[in-house]
Amino acid sequence: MSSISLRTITKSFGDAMVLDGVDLDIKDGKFVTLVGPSGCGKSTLLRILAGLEATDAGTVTIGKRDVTQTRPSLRNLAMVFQSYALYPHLSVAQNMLTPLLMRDLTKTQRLPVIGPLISRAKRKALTAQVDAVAQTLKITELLTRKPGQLSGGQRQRVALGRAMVRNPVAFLMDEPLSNLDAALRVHMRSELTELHRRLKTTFVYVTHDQAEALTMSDRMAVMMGGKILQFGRPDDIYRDPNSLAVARFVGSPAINTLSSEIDEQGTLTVLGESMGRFSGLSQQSVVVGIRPEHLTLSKTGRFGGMVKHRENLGSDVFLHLVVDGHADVVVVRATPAHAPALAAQVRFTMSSDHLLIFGADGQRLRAEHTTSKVAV
Amino acid sequence: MSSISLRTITKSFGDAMVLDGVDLDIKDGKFVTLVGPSGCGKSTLLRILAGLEATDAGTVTIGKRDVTQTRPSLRNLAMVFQSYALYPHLSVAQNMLTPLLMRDLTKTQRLPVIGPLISRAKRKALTAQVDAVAQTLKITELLTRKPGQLSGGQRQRVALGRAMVRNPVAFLMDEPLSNLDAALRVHMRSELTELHRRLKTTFVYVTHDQAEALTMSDRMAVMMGGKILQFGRPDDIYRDPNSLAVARFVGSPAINTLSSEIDEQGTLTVLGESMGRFSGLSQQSVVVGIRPEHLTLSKTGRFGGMVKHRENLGSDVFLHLVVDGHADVVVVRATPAHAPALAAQVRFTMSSDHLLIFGADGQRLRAEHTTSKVAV
Amino acid sequence: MGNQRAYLWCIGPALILMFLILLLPIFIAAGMSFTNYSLGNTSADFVGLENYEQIFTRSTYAKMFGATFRYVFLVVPMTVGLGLGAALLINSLTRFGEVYKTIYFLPVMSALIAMAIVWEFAFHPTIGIINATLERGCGTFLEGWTWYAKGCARTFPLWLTDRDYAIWTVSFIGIWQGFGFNMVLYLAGLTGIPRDLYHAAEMDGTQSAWDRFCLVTWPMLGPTTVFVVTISFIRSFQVFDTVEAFYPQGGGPSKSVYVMMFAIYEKAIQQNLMGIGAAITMVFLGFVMILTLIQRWLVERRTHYA
Amino acid sequence: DDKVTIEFAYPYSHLFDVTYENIMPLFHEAHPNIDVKFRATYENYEDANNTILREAVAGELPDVTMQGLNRQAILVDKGIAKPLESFIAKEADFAKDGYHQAMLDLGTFNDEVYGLPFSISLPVGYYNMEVMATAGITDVSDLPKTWDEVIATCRKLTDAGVDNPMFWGWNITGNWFLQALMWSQDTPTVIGNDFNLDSAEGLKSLEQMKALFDGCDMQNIEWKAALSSFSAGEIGMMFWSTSAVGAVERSMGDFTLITNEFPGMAAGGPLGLPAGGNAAMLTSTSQDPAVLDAAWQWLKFITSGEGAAAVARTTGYMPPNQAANEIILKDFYAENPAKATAVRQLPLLRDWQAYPGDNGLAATQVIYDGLEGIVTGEYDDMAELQEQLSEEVQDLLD
Amino acid sequence: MLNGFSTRETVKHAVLILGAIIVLLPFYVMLTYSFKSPHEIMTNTGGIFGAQELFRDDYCIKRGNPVDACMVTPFIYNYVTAFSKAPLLRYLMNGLIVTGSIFVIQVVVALPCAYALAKLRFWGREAVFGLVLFCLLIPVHAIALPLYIMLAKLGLTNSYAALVIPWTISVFGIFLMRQFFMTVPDDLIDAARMDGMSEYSIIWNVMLPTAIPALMAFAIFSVVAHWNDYFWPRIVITGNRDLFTPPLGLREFKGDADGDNFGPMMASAVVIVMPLIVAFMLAQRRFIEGITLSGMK
Ligand SMILES: Nc1ncnc2c1ncn2[C@@H]1O[C@H](COP(=O)(O)OP(=O)(O)OP(=O)(O)O)[C@@H](O)[C@H]1O
Ligand SMILES: Nc1ncnc2c1ncn2[C@@H]1O[C@H](COP(=O)(O)OP(=O)(O)OP(=O)(O)O)[C@@H](O)[C@H]1O
Ligand SMILES: O=P(O)(O)OC[C@H](O)CO
Ligand SMILES: [Mg+2]
Ligand SMILES: [Mg+2]
Repeated sequence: MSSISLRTITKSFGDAMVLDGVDLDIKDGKFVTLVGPSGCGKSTLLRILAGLEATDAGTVTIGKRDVTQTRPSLRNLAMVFQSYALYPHLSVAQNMLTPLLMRDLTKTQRLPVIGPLISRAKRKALTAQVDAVAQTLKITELLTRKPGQLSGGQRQRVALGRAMVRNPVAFLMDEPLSNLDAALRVHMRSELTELHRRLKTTFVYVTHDQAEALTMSDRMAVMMGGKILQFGRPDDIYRDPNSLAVARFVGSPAINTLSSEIDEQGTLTVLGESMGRFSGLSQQSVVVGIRPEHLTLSKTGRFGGMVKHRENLGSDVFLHLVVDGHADVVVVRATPAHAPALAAQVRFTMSSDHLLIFGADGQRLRAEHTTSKVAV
Repeated sequence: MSSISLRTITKSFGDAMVLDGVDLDIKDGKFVTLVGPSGCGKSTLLRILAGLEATDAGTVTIGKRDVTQTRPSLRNLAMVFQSYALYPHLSVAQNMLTPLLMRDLTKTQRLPVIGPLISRAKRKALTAQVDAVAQTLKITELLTRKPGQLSGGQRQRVALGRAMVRNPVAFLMDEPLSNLDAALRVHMRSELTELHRRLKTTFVYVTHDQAEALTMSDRMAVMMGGKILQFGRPDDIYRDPNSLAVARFVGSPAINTLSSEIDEQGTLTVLGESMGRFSGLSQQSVVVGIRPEHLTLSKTGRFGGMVKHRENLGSDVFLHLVVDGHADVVVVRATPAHAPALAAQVRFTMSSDHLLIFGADGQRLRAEHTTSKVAV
Repeated sequence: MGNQRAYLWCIGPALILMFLILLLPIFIAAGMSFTNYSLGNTSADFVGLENYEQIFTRSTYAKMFGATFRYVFLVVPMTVGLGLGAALLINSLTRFGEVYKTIYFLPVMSALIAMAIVWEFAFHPTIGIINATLERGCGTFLEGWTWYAKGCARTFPLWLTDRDYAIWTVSFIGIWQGFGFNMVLYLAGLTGIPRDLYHAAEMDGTQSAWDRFCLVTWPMLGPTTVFVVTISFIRSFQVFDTVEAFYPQGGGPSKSVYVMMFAIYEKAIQQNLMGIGAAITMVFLGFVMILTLIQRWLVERRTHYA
Repeated sequence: DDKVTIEFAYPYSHLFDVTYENIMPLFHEAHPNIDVKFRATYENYEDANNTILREAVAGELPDVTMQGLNRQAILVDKGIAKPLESFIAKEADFAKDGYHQAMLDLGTFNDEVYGLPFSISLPVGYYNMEVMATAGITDVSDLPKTWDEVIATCRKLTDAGVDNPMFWGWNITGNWFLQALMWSQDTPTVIGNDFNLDSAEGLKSLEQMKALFDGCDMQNIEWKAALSSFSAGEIGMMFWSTSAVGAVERSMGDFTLITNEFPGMAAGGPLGLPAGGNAAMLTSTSQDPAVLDAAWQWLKFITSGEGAAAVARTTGYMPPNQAANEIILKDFYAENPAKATAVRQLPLLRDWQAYPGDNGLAATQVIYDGLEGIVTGEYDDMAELQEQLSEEVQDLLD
Repeated sequence: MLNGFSTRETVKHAVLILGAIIVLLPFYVMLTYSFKSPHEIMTNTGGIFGAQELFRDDYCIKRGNPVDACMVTPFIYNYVTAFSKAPLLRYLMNGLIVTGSIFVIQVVVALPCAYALAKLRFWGREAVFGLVLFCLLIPVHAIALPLYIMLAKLGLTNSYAALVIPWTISVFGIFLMRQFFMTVPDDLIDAARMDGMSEYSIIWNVMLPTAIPALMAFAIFSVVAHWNDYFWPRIVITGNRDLFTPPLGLREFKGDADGDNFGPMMASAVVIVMPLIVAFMLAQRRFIEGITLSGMK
């Protein structure tokens, strides 16, 4: 009913092409995040969806309706801005009331002094709606305050409230948490997830923080250079990225990437060790990606290295190893209790199940692992 | 030689006591971080050390010299600010030159027009020093730019450069990375560690980001409410906190805390299950802390719960479990491949080796675990 | 820490000058206003409230208040309104905004005394460009307007020396001269409004420019407006140059343009009567203070956000 | 090399700039070692007077200043002007220089000479004969002799389509024209410390003015604008000081200018008229005898001989110095009939009265404002105005 | 999408152009009159630049010169007369000296004070700031009288000092700069202290360069006010032309009632008004930026 669909959206600012034929289909009720490095066009895409920016080409469809030429106020979308964009001169209640007044009152009923007089009943009904939403968001006791008197998290909730009162087709959010401090961010993360679960309205959520994207969303779109590189479930994207760029962007610390070779037989050699045969791959140079948690310290590991740097995060230690006989550095996750000291010689294994193979163009080569030679 | 020592430093702003008799000894060449929640007095302590703020009581000693009354520029400390605080109207080279000019030139030699004329040779020597530092930091090609034309990371390096040219006794840094984006922050983290390793100068580093503190420092001081709660090696503090406050502050997601009981025999009961006897503890209510990575999913675990919320970070999944028969929620770390779905019933174990027991006053109760009843 | 006494050197000179140049004169004026001091006399007599009594009873001073208030209450709303209007229009332009901005600011930059002389030419009853232009309209449909017909029949008004027109003409010049200043302040204020707020308003369903103005622009310009209004009040209370240029003697036809600054000048400088001049000064100060206090109060009360 | 510089200031640049430009070369020839530095001109006599008063306080006085005849007294009272007696005493043949007693009297206070008159004026009528012709007046003898005739002429002119038939110089310096109407009835405006407007003559003067302004539908224009309008040929009759004849002749367009006697309240013409003009006063604060002597030389030069003659040549004023009048050839007034009118009126010459005390300037202004109210139509009831003015001015004079 | 329609834009331009015509009218009058001969002015002929036909300078003839020597081109005559009749160059020079010194002293006094109020902590700071806010209420014109008497008693009237002294303190400047300095991060100042700068050199070497936009705005406020000020010079300079500022220079022409001098008078008006207009055009971008940055209350 209120699915959203963007078709070949193109947008340039001057010479710079910011969006380059973006397609995106969002099913009704989903929580979709747009992630990507700064400047990749996330905000621009969201603003095009909202109608705040005109497209150069492409169409925006909401429900069955083509809204490409419709002005923002008629699209029935609600937006939560990074800066919250609350009206500083209005109280919280008035802030939340504004979209309702704009929608439901006539021009005369909105006139400064006489307006409130001639539309008492209507306003009362609307105020009741505001109260209901305020209750949901637990900001009832803030209703008379001005935004300036609120903390970051409270403002966040008011901004949400202002969006919620309207029962919009979808919520658009542009980095709504990035102004909050770390602890509050984690807290608001779960509140938003909870809210989405309750409202079941579509959320389109822009962030450059992958933790947010990974933990909150049903679907995640990774954008880079004005294109959507991959769109899918967050864990699928983490596990099964389509390209090196996506693999590198998602995950912290970043995935280890190793230049490797595939010979005529399809045998992959990583750091001098054969990792077995892969069907369907011809002889070529490839890049192999493997995440730190998939490298395991083991006395009998096939690979050896020297600990060059240790990052102890308490729960995990990330060891930066210089691989014996190679210039490559790999990051290995270890448990603090058993983590070797700086400059220690260690050995580690690499599970070929978790190897991600990328071609020279950075595209994922999806290959069947044929020899079931398990890593030692 | 250039150890730093702070003795009973006290400072109030108006009525608010910000530092309450802080003692801190920093050995020469160490990398010390001050962590703590916002407003706990970290910056104030650093500024007192720098001489930018006067103490109400207490002494600051650098080397053997009491510098409590010495002006900042004569303490030979260098400071790197969160905002970098580069002079916006001066080029990078001039920014780095300024502290040298101030230190080495007489007043007349610093006069606008004639100054440069009468101190050519001296200035040349100082410029050479700047060039050397610029080379170390790889910013030689930026020397003629203004700070406004630099990226965040580059500014960071210039700020460091300005500090380094002076060969200070110690570097003081107040959240120098907090203005950078996530990726750059991780990168600069290792650059700073590397720099410290090379220069072997004392670093005093303020941050509220525990990842920074844990990964970079030799010693870490956890501050709260104007006091240093614990000072020690980062992994010691993570593993072995002295108080509940420290335990809670360090680690993300935060440590699970469970109200528990110790009976007359010294037996600890957590979530209704006995965790064995602890010597030296009398009957009392305690708080037990256990980190998410020390709870393990296991079909045969003694504890059961229902998955209420999942946070999938790709490398790990954090499960928020409502413990069967209790209102408590515990967070358990699981591997994504084996993580149960939302609302699933799971069982988990708790290793009593990793239990941290805190008294009602929040102080750690260091107890010997006597019955070696291993968790099932 | 640094030099603990540094602040003394920083604020010392300013404080001393503030006292000598701004505060001391107020005390002197206050004292003098109770005397009949005449410059050049060695002494003066204490006359109590006589000077003030004159100010509030003599018809001349009634005219002074009349002229001042007429001027102020015409010029302030007009300069503020036109300044805001111009700023909004210019701000909404895609091109050439700079040109208008510069043109509208020209009068602010120009010495009012010089421009007053020019206006005097422009308003000159016979050779002035204004009446000359009006005369060209004679014989056209404009004559249907009785006022115009009358002008054609004999002469168009003596804009500057006709008792019924003088204050309005001078006010017009005040508006002409002052609105560009307010425009610039408003432009500065407008650039301070976050674009996000307009987008939020759009998302909230505002469709007309008027709604946007009511919901975002006007409230956000609150602090600017308070500042602009106060500055405009003070500036128009201080009008002098035009009056002196047009009416060096007497303050306009039947004293209809006898504004307070000119009265102070006439009494104290032209006639050396410092006592009464000081008394007018005190009344003047009183007005300005009250206005500014109202402004402060408004700022404190209404615009406590951001 | 021992050049002496003296500072000097005078009013009415439009009248006197030419005069001093003519005098300067002559003076330099006679006194090559004296430099005269001109200060900015005073706008009018009020400005001249008050500027001097303020400069006295600041210790910035010029060495010689030109003051309106009616404004000398206050400078004497305040001790700002220096008596000239000692300099006069040193002059061997002062009388021969042409200063005769009647003229010296104008600058004599407390039996001492303080001011040497420089230029003397009287009110006259200026007529644009081309305009007057439209009212059927072509000959000097047909020009109006009384104010009632003026009003009648105005009617004719208006009927003939003249927009501005007449300008009457009510706004001239020092309420000079009010005093002219008072003296016309042979009544002084000030008697001792009393303002004499509350007399029958006073009321008559006001009413005469009102009748004139109404009858001629006179526009309220600034006097400078009036002068230029008259010069441009737009005004038929202008009643003003003879002083402006030079300036009007210099700038007038293509028409015939005739000046004639000031009309009277009654058929016989005025019984008296106030003397206008200004006098040179020594205000130097210098202790240096060389400076003082130089100032005296300048003062003497401009008020006698060739210096004074330049006044007559360049302005409409009469030089108050016989020697100067002799220099001007007898036929000067025959050649310049417009400048002769005032000479004919000389027998009527009376005092231009000052309002005594600190409030003199203020009193002048109050009267000015009152007269303006008649022009602008603010006051209709002259008796009421008379009472109001008398009260207010008297208040200032007490 | 939010862009206006082009007819709307046209209407806006129409309104603004109409306004511009009214605003520019006197400037037009001033410029054309400064090009025209007296006759053209009186008869309103000659178009914008005047016909530039030679005309007879009567004044020159009165001085006894032959007629051929007194034929002048209006444009040249007007401007030459402007500069010769009144020593206009001298007045412009004075204007420069006076506005320059006023601005420099204001900055020298206000900047440290603004800095202390924004960035130093000391006992009584709030009180001092309160005093500044209070003084902001006092229009200097209103206290001109006692100031004048004070200067007169000191014998300082008719001097540059009289033109400059009353304006040496600009509370507005203090306020404006303080608001701006509040936005300068404390870190920058601390960094300078760590680098070994004294408070004094922080003000001039760090704060001053960062405050350039605000300073520009202040410069325009200050220079416009004092270059154009007529009231105060009119009071304290009584007659000594050597001290006249440009606006006073115009008085010299105002004394003329005969109309011959309209041209030169307009020419001097042009000369007096021009410098600021040119200066503003050069500085205008940063000017608006400056007031934007420094915020208003
Ligand atoms: N109005 C504009 N004019 C010109 N360029 C623009 C405009 N808006 C955005 N851009 C450019 O378009 C590119 C994409 O901008 P956008 O704001 O969509 O990035 P983003 O992905 O949201 O980045 P961030 O994470 O930093 O917010 C950027 O390079 C930006 O500089
Ligand atoms: N100049 C000051 N005047 C008054 N209070 C101050 C001042 N500086 C700091 N404080 C207060 O002192 C407390 C400690 O401040 P400090 O800046 O040292 O905290 P912090 O630990 O650095 O916090 P953050 O992580 O937010 O930087 C805070 O409550 C702060 O409000
Ligand atoms: O000198 P007076 O008295 O004739 O007056 C001079 C006139 O007012 C100037 O035109
Ligand atoms: Mg963005
Ligand atoms: Mg801090």
